[in-house]
Amino acid sequence: MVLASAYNSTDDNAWCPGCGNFGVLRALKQALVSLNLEPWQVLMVSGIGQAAKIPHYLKVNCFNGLHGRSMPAAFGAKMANHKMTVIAAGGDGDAYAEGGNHFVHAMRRNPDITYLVHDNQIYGLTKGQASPTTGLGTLTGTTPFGSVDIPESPLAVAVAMDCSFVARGFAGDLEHLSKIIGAAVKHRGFSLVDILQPCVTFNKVNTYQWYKERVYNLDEDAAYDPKDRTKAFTKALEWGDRIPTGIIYKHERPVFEDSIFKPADKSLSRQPLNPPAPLELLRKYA
Amino acid sequence: MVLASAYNSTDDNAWCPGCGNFGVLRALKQALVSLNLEPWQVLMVSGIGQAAKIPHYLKVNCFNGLHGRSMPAAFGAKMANHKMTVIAAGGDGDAYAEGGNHFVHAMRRNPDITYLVHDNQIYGLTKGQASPTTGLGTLTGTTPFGSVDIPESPLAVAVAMDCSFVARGFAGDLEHLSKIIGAAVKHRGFSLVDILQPCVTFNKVNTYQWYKERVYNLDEDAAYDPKDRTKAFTKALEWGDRIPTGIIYKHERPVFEDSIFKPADKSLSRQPLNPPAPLELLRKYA
Amino acid sequence: MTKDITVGISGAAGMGMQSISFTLAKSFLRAGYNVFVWQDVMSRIRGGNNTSIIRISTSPVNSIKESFDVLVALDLLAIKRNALKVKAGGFLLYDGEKQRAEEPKAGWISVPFEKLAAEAGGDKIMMNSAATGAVLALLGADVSKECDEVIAELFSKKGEAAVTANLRALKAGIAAVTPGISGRFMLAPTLKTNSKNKVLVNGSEALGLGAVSAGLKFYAGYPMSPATSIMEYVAAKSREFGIVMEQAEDEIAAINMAVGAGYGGVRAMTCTSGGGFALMTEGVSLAGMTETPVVIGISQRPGPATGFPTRTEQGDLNMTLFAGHGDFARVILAPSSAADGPVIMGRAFNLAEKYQIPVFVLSDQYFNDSTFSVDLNKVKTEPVDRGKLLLEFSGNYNYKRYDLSDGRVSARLIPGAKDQVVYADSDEHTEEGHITESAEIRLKMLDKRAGKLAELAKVMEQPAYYGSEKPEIVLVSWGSSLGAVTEAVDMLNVSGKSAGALHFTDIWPLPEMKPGFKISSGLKYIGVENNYSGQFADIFEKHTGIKFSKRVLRYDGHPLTAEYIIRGLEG
Amino acid sequence: MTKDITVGISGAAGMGMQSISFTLAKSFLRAGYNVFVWQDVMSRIRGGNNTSIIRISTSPVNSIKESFDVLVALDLLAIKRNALKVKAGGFLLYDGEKQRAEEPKAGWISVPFEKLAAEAGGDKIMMNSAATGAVLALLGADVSKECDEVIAELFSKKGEAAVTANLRALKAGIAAVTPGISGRFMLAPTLKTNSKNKVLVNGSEALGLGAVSAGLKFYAGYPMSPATSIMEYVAAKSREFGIVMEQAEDEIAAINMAVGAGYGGVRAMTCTSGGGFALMTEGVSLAGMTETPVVIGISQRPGPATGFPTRTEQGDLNMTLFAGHGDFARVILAPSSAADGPVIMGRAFNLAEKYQIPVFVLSDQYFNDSTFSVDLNKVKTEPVDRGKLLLEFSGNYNYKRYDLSDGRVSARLIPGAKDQVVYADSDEHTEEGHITESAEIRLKMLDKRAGKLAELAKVMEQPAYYGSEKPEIVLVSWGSSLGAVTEAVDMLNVSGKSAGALHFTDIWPLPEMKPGFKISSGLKYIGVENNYSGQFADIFEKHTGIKFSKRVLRYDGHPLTAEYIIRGLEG
Ligand SMILES: Cc1ncc(C[n+]2csc(CCOP(=O)(O)OP(=O)(O)O)c2C)c(N)n1
Ligand SMILES: Cc1ncc(C[n+]2csc(CCOP(=O)(O)OP(=O)(O)O)c2C)c(N)n1
Ligand code: SF4
Ligand code: SF4
Ligand SMILES: [Mg+2]
Ligand SMILES: [Mg+2]
Repeated sequence: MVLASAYNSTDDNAWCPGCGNFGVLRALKQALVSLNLEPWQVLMVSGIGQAAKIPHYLKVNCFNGLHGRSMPAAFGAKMANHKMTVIAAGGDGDAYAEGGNHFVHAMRRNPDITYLVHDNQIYGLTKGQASPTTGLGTLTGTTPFGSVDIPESPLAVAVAMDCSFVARGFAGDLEHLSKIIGAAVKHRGFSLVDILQPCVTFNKVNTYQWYKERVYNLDEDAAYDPKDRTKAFTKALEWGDRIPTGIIYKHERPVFEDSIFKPADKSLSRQPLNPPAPLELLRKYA
Repeated sequence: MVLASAYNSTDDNAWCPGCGNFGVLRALKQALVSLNLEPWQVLMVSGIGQAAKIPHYLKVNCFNGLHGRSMPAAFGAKMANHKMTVIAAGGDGDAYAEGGNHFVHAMRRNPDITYLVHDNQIYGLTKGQASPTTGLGTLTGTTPFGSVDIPESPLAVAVAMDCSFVARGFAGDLEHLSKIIGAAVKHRGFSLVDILQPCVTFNKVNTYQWYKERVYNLDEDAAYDPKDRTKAFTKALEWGDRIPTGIIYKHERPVFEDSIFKPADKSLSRQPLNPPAPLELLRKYA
Repeated sequence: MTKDITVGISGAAGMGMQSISFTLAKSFLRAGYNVFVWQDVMSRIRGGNNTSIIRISTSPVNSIKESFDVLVALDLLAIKRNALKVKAGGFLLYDGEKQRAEEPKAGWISVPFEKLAAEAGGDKIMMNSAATGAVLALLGADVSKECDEVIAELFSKKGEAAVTANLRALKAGIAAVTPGISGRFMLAPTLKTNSKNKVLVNGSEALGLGAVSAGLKFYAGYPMSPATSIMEYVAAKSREFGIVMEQAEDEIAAINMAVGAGYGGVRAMTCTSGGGFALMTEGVSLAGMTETPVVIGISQRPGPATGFPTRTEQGDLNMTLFAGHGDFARVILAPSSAADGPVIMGRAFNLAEKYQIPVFVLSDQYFNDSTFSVDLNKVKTEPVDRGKLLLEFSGNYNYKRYDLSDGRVSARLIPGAKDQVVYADSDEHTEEGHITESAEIRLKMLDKRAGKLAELAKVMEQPAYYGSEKPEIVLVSWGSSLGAVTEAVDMLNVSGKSAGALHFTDIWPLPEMKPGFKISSGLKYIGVENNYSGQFADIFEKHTGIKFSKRVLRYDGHPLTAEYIIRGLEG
Repeated sequence: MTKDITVGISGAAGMGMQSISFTLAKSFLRAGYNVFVWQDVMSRIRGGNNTSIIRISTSPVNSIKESFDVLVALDLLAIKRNALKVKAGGFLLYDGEKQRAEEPKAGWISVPFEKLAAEAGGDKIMMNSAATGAVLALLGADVSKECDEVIAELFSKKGEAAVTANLRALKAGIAAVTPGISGRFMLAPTLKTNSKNKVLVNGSEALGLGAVSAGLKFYAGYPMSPATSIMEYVAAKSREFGIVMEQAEDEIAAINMAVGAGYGGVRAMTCTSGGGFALMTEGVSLAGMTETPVVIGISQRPGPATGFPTRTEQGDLNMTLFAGHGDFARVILAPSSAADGPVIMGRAFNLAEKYQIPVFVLSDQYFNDSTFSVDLNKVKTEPVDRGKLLLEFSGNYNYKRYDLSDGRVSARLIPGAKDQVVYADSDEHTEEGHITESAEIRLKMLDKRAGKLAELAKVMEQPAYYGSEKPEIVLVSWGSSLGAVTEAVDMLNVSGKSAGALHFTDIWPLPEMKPGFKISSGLKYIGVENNYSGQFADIFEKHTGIKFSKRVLRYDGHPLTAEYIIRGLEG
């Protein structure tokens, strides 16, 4: 039995008091504990942003790389350590702007990686510019006359890419979020969890209150079948008075690692190198 | 009346005999002629690849930039010349791999640009590696044991991004393709035309024959309503025995330029600079 | 009587240190002093420890001092991290009722900021006005009229009540300092008329307004400290001056948009910091190959990778010089102070268009985030010169974008000209702009593009020389370090060591050097830079053949100061 | 009797020039000759004009000649573009029945390739075997047995009939050359035993197999000529040797994947060319900051931008040296010939892991696409040394990734070790790998990372010296130009000018130099490079203080040749 305290980090937390990121941190810890994983079995990869600092605030293996590049770094780290639980994390700018291309292509590969996107609909660390999910008309540092680019629905894109697990969480609902994260980690294949995460400093529109008035728990709707792609697409686009949280789309698809490793294989990083001799390879050119 | 010959280029054509690109070239010329546009009124921007050479083979203004970067270069050129007809072109690798992020964000902005993607499901210029649209299991230079990453449906992604005009053409059907391109150029807003374009040299799977056996003309189906987003999503995903060509999704959305320019405005590049004096700006800091 | 005072305002991010420093700086500026403010900040939105450092002087200042005459410590961490930086005889102002952790030392003065704010009838945040008042009291100078005005302007949008309450808090702060200590520093008086035509502007604003006044019409960028504020400046002005400003999805998009707009015929710019610029390097090469004018601002911060994101360094010069594959001409300019903004940006756009090349403006966090006193009478400007730009071209589809017949710069026709088309090409190309496989054309085109450098070297400006006419040592420096270096020269000359500073704002290509001072035997050259290896020193040595006898380098994230340079010369 | 013959095979892309050159090269190799093949190609899939240039010699050759003894022209354009390159006394073989445009000149021999192919019972493509035969006839040497074997191997997968028909076409081609001309060049005989242990391998294959034999376990890349073939080699071998190979969506993904895998604990590599590398530079900085081993292959081609995509240049050295923002240590190696593949790649991975840095392997189109004769007895190898790599670490969550207590390289624990976690961080960080704001730690960490360079300089290898013991001139060169430079030295020494070549494969950091020849007064140094400005020459001058009296530079997309160098020395 792993205790939650096993995950405690001594690193000084740099988030603003009241930030939604704290909810994500708590939910993630709870999910890892419920999965009975030890800190050393977990490898987190993150980008740059307020959200991307999260691995420092739990005790896990961590590659805190570049802004927007968590996906490829996570893929490389996973291929070297496919027996480990790999979780990537970052903000909405990190994931959908700078990292937009990697996000799309990670879904094509379907490695067994969970991606937590702390979606505060704003750039936090750089002090309040528009992100790809910022609502139309929003005033930000770079959109002083209101944002004119329509917000992306990452969930709809994920369904369009046939991502094998697509969910939305809310940082203000610890229990549900922790369940969603747990399910995402357990799911074999690429899992996206887009998390509504209030930024109390820079996003004065999408507040806790704003989200609370809108979110509902889709997982409680027994009639909803997350395997139906068309329905999932419609559900993914639902955004207004009602915003669904929970598992929007989920299905089984071949996992990237399975095209390479056999079930009994150790992680590559723990296998002996055993390279062929150069002469052996050269002799083929006689 | 503009004649097709007005568009003739003297530049030596570097495509393989029989390549689907010739069909695209012919259809594009025909569309421009039918729109009665003079060569100097048209500005093409392309990336790098076999497809991306197309502006050299007609006579138009042309910025032939970097692999994957036609979208941002086209955006910049359009903002400087919003009264011109701007068309971007490139291959499937150019558009959906190297340029994947720009593709997604161009749709958010919705500038009045038409994007022709010559989708041969392979990297032509670099001699036959997998592209984002290469079918599962295909043997290529980089997938000698069969491609394992699922092919992207660019049309589905475009619908998910609420792209204002989404169509598929086939290089083997000149008349239909030319109509589609014409409609795309006429449409105000961002238009994607993904064009099935046989690569006779490197793609031995998706041949003229293969496509011909599968494509059908959706535009002839009076019952199909391209404004219905959910239906469009399903249609965009149709790929197998039957492959729809024609306009998959189309609707009106605010166009980026309209947030900046008034209808009477000349193109920025043709307005006098008239910058404010530095002292005028500095005095505000007294 | 003191002529030069340094005040630190320290506290957690979000506490409002910048509003205190702004109020103080503006008040003293209007009273006729010279002021300079630097922000020493952590990468945090709330919490941590940030310090605004304000220097107030009777003579011009463009750099900071390392220690404080007065420190306002708004929380315990501020005391912990900064108390030792207070000079002997200096004061630390803190709210003893709230920050009780330590035994107060000599010079620590408790002022109950929070209580004063509450009494003034405002909420906690008004403690900033109380703190401002306490500082005013210590500095003795009569700037209360100016300060009242500044506070009134600052809070006017929050309503009359806010103004009155803040003014009350200000007075309470002034009164809270006991008479014996009050006025202790007694700043030497200046003439208020000195303030005529003086403004307070930070480096980012100076670059932003420089660009706007140079005719910027297209800006695309991606947020990155310390460059974001340039973009936000341009965004705010975009409607008024008809500029298209768009936040790109990434830096690659930003540079390609700007190059597209440059091809399209407008003055285009993008700004970023080192990490973002790394992503732009292919785009730089594109501008080089297509001969497209574009201005790229690089606001440096310490690397590698994410590095020390809110600190300063001049560490990206080598990368800027060699960014992009292949050989082509480029220009690098580095402003020395905010006053340079208009002329540097004006020249950047002119050089970009006249030579059809990418031009870099290299600043840094110290420059961008510092607030300078700028004398409007001394601001140089540069008239717009768009070079060989054409809107029409006679004939019928006969224009050649890369015509080789008229030197290295071909006439640049803007697309949309009747009966002409304009081909720009990232492949090696013919005069018409079509892809070529000819080795012969390749040679000519490469000579054309790269050969512009020699022509540019003739129009680059001489370094500024400051100091002794017959120096024993010459400090060689560039960009934002001018203030610190000239101050070091003054200190050296005062101490009897004959010194001068040769300071560069035109970094690449270097002009043929006309030193501006008498070269004597035994003259020593010292490279002074805010980076690890002395990147400019390497370029200078190669260009001039002169070897530095020493390099004074700083790379701990802090800016160069006169004290640091003097220590470095001694050490 | 001729000892050194150059044969050009020219035609449109898709006509099969490479299969002719392959057959010839392999046949002569097996017969005991040294062979070298370079591909001079356009950026086309079909059409245009490409030439395979084969050199056959009794002594070792690693470079090409500029003119041909024999040219096989498979179409009209091939004649047009190459006829003038045929030496006086040389021959041009063409199919006069098909290519009738010009009046044949002296030395033009019509061989009806297509007809011979048809008669041999095959389809048109068999004209390649007929052409091969015609060349064999001219060269006189008895290699027909070897050639039969090679053809049999080549066509065996197409079935017995294809083999027989091709052999028939070959014989017909031999017979078609009239006796008086046949054997005109009469290549000097060699011993077939010379061919023992000799293989024919191109540069890309050499790098690919070098990496695989060094224990490569992860490769990510994005196609870009001339680097794509390295990726395709690794892909083909991935199953057999348990390598994860993935085509990335772009170069940024590729480098970040490789760095992620390097952190993850396996030997990881990515390869690209200049334009793709420009996109990787931020990732390079990431490797520098996180101290992650990674090997980056850069196969240069002429820039800027898309440039001259299928041609050659050594123009990306500066970019490689300064790629990425901030200061950190890196290594640059540049192989001289395919025989270097294993040792260079072995050293690259060892240095990357021992010093926990990015290591670059800089080649070029000339290197990657050329086929070298490699003597297996002379192939050096390098045993695997993974440096301070740990799989376990005793204690309980007490491991520090950036421990400062043991010099500049900290022990590198691989994630997944029981009761330990490994933090790698792109921000400035503490020993534990957490984000820090401390200037003091910043200084220590930067000294740690950048200071590795001085340690590396001690282990870098001396340049190879070739030529006169007491030279009057020394050619200084690097990487792929070894063959051309040593040949130039031979030519100079034969002509009575005492010359030597100082050739570098270890490019950065440069080792302390032990020249390997006697330095005489009046000794002249000449920089020889395949680029516009002499990028290595600059580095060499700075490092050694030696000034070049001349730089022989080539930047028209063609490789350096001995003739070009000699002309350059004279000009
Ligand atoms: C290449 C690069 N570009 C830009 C930045 C600056 N930057 C750091 S975080 C960030 C965006 C932060 O927004 P988001 O990803 O939504 O994270 P949040 O802070 O909101 O959690 C940016 C633009 C960077 N570090 N690197
Ligand atoms: C940054 C960069 N990476 C890679 C390349 C090499 N490259 C040129 S075209 C191309 C892909 C071609 O495929 P596609 O875009 O589908 O066009 P096609 O040739 O099939 O029409 C690649 C990888 C490049 N020019 N620039
Ligand atoms: S800025 Fe916003 S997202 Fe960042 S820590 Fe503060 S509240 Fe959270
Ligand atoms: S390689 Fe394929 S896509 Fe390219 S020109 Fe040839 S047939 Fe067309
Ligand atoms: Mg965010
Ligand atoms: Mg393609």
